[in-house]
Amino acid sequence: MLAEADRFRLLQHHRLFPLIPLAVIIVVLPLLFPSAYYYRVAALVFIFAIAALGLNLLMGFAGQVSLGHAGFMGVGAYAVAIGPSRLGIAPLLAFALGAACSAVLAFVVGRPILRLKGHYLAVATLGFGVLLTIVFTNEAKWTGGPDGMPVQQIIIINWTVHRIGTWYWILAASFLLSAVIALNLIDSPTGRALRAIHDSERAARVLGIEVAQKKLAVFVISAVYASVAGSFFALINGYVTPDASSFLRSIELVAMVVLGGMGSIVGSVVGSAVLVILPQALTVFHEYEHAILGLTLMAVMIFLRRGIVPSLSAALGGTYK
Amino acid sequence: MTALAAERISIAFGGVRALDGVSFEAAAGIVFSIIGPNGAGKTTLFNVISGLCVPDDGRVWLGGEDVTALAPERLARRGLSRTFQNLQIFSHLTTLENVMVGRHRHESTGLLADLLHLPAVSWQNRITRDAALKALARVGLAAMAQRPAGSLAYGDLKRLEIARALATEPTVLLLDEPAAGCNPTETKNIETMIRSIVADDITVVLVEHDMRLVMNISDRIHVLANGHTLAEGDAAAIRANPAVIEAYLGAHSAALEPASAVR
Amino acid sequence: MDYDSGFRLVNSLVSSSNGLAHQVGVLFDRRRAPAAMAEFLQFTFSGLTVGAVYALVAVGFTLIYNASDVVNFAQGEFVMLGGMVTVFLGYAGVPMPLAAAIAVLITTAVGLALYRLGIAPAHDASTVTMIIITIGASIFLRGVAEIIFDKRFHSLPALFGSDPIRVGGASILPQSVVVLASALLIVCLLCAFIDRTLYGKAVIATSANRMAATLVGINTRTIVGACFAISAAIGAVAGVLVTPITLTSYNVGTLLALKGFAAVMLGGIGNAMGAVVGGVLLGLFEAFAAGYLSASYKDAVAFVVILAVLFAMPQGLVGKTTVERV
Amino acid sequence: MLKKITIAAGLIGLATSVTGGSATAQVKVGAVLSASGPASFLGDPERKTLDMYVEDINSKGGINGQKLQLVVYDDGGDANAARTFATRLVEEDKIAAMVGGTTTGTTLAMIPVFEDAQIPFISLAGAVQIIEPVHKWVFKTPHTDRMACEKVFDDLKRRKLTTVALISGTDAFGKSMRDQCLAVAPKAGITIAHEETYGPADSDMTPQLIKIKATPGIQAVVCAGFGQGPAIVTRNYRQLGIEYPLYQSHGVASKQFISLAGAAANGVRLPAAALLLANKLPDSDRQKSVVVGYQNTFENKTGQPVSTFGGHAYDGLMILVDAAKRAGSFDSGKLRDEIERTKGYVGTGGVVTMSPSDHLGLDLSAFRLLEIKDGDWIMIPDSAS
Repeated sequence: MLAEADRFRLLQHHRLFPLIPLAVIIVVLPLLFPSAYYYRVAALVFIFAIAALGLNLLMGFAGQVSLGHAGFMGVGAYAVAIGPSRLGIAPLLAFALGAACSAVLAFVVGRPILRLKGHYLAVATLGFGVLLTIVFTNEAKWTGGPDGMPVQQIIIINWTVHRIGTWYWILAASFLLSAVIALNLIDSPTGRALRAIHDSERAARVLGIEVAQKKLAVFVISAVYASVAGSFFALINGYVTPDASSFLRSIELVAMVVLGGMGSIVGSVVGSAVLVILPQALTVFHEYEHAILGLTLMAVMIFLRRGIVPSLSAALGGTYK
Repeated sequence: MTALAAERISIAFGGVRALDGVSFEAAAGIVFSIIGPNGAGKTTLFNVISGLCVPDDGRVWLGGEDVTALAPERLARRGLSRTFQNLQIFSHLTTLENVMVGRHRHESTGLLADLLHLPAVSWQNRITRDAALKALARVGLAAMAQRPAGSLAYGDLKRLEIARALATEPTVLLLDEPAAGCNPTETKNIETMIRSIVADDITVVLVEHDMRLVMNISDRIHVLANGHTLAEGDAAAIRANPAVIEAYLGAHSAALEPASAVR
Repeated sequence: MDYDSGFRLVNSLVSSSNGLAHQVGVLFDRRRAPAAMAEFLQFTFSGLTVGAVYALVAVGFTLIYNASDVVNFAQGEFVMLGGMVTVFLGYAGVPMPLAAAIAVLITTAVGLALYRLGIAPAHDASTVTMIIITIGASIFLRGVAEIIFDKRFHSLPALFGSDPIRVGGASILPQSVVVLASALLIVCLLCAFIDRTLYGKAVIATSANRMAATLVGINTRTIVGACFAISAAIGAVAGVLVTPITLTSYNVGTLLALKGFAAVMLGGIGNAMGAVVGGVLLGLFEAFAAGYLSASYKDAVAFVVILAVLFAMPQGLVGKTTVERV
Repeated sequence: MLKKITIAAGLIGLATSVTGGSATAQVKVGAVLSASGPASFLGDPERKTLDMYVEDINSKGGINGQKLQLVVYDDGGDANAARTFATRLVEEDKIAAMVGGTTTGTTLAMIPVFEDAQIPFISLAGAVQIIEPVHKWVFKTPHTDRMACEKVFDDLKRRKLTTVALISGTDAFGKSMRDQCLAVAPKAGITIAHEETYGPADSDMTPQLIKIKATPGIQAVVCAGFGQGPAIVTRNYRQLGIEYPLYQSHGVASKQFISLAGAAANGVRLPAAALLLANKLPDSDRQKSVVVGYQNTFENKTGQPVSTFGGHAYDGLMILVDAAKRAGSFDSGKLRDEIERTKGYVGTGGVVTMSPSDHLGLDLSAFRLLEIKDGDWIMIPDSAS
């Protein structure tokens, strides 16, 4: 017979344990929301958290930097914009096609790009992201050019997903699902191999791990995460511009991962919450908001340099990831 | 039967010949040591054998098959494993997870199963964990299983690398200075461990500076100097070889004295 | 042939095909040869002009990277500060040379402060964390600039006027030559500083192995701090020199950092000459892409070339291969 | 973790309570502007203009006995941020009306929010898509780029220059104007014989310009762009010694262009609002007192030269205020109807007369054709009309 405390410890070691507090927060939060604006902010947090989760798998676990991940967000976003309006594809199908396109694109470019290391990998992914943004900006016939284009709403059997409250629940569920998949991956043979690659590629190789293949796999997975996030992003905005895939957006995603904590699944949602909510909170400071945003970013990274969640968790003596 | 053979291996880095026509044959189930002064090319030879470096010339044979320039991960799947002189520990993983990674080539779940955490994955995780725990127990680290590997003491890390390499179930194991930085007790433990590994029919190829260890356990010793083969023979023959003594005295004041390995 | 119809023919030809094939055709058409030659020259001049700007930004990246392994994304803001401080001191009636000198001094102080307050306290953080810190710094500096200065574009007078130097139908501004020469001069000074002075040796030692450098008595904090200060100064000088060509505003830094970083990586990080080569080549790629292919896709072409170069030479053009010891 | 979110939520609360604090008898006017980012030189004067005129209105006792409270958010030029702030204005700040939307992209992203909430939205962005097709609650003040093209083409035809080259920025402004110019060129009898583009942050356009120079038959060049691009195009144009006339667009909307382009700007022609001429307008001109008044106020308060972008914000605010006065309240429905009934409003951009089918209300006469001469504008008389 297990003692109560032991049972709790077992639960604590379950790979999905970190999601329990998150799920509770997600359910309780709407009770505190005074208006639709809060739903929208929360919805954006979930969207960026999905993208950050994927990037975290790549950066935090496999140790491969990408400064162009918003490019895949752009692919997902334009898929749900172009599919229904220009090609007559059902929005849900366009959503899936976007993810598939991102996966194929990641598979094709990943092979050569992932051979690079460190800052060279950074500049190659950056270049890839910039290329996509240029295409979205220039192919105006398809994308509406720099002004962007409207996105049709998703219709599921005569039911239009329109209200932001509905989106909140869809996105919360999608986020949790993404987190479950990420945690599944981490606690699997592939996940262990990826984390090993992060620490020593050589050691991983002499242990029989197909490093190139594993890196490519996680690159494709993270691209699909970003693409899904991009599709949601376009859908809740009802509009998409090339900004969705811009260099600054890529940097924002990286900042979310690092801020929350590389290698921490909960960190990704915390990082995205901070970077989505902070600009909203800083509007009080009017023209000083950018200076303060920059200072905050620096201060958090200097004092919690392993990221918010791992640093705070360590400070409190816990091992919460 | 020959477990591992090198045939006229040559490699140069930026004009410097690190290895020049080195050949050896290690019979199955023995301890084959490679010694030589610093810079003799020992680690480079290991890198060539384990596929991390591609030789300019020469061939590597593993169990009678030509494996020259095969990628390390392919070699690992054919039963060659190694440790590193400068530790290559997965420091963000726990001790147990480090060894579990060593089981990778025996794991069979697909990516999709991993993502969905199908029952096969739980099953696989359990099997891998059990095997890894066994490997840890063998090197005496079972108690450290849940500790982050980064927090282990140096001597423990050396043993962890051996456990991790053993977890791949190799036929040939390359140990790159396993006793470097170890105190006499730890060195003794490593000696015992190597003996037990060989007892399991695994061929051990050893690079080591600790001469007492080398002389005690080696079935055969190959001496390198400046990328050339200087001598090969059993411990007694090497100890008596004037060229070897000359090389060691010339290059290194530490000579063939035992326990000179703290570097 | 009647002139008018011929004219229309040429006209429609040109307007219908501004693609590569046509351009190449023009290149070999002897009657058009002088024009084609002039175009080629002009593309080269344009590439050199833009490339010189990138090169000057890229050189600033290199020194900080060498000393501390930090890719400083706030380098573009140093360039912005150099230009903007000079502009606003000029508005306040300060003579231009004095204004430029003060701007360089202020930016140097900012660079030193960035190291002392932002980088040094986080010295053991990971590379990506460092990148985020420098990005935070760049947002902060931009934010401060938008408060202190304004959000409009500004220019500075060119050193030797704006009368173009004409060569074979093409032309280049004297300022472009100034920028290019300055980039080369700064690289030479930098190399001399690194190779010839004790300080320089200390920089090399620090970058090779910080722990060992500390052990032999080098104050690595001072060294890295000095490198930040010098990089900032180089950035500020770049800002003063390129503003007459590129114009400046509080947010020019982002794009300069992006292109500068690309140029650095193209050349091979950590090598000052590589930075100049990378910068000039990047400028040339863009100009020739704009001229012979498509202006809309010139940045795309530039990045495709960078990707291709990196795939072929994973350490950049001038970068050295590092042998990792195991 | 939980604490983190609570703190964050608390921060939002704080933010809203500070910006949205409920003083007595105040009416909130919202503005989402690109006061930072690549379009900040549009958004910045817009913000300054709104700030100073709302203060001015309040110091004179407000509108209908109510004081205005301006709630401004900076979207940084990002459509997503604009949409979030629009939602915030509607849901949290409960604004009565909105003046803003600096760029076409941010405006188009915000339109559904205000359409759903049924709150009047006066945009300050250029493109014609904002008002075509007409959205019930959406208006705009700046001239469309189509009008700019028509104005330029009118002048070209008068000078019998019918074969032209077009160079445009790849940003939203340049792209939109390019499309409009290509669309109206055939009707205007203009042949666009060669086309080039440049990136919004490019610093050298000589490759594109030398290709234009090498194209036979070109009689004039039209440049569609805003920001520093047109200044660099103008400089490069002279650097290459291209002789035929250069036309810029209404994106070049402040004296700053002249100082950036320097002597190279001499002889450049462009369509622009009367605001740029201000003091040079004949006293008989209807707009004179308005534009001189705005120019003096803006330049005294900010110390910066006036730009037509700030003028668009002025017009937006004044159209709103006039409508509110006529409606006698800030009831959104009445406000909307009154904005649509705006008739003969004399603003900085021209004389505005709206209708249910025209939510802009400007015609070609709003544009003047200017030429730059010795560092100043001179007006080219409209001899054709």
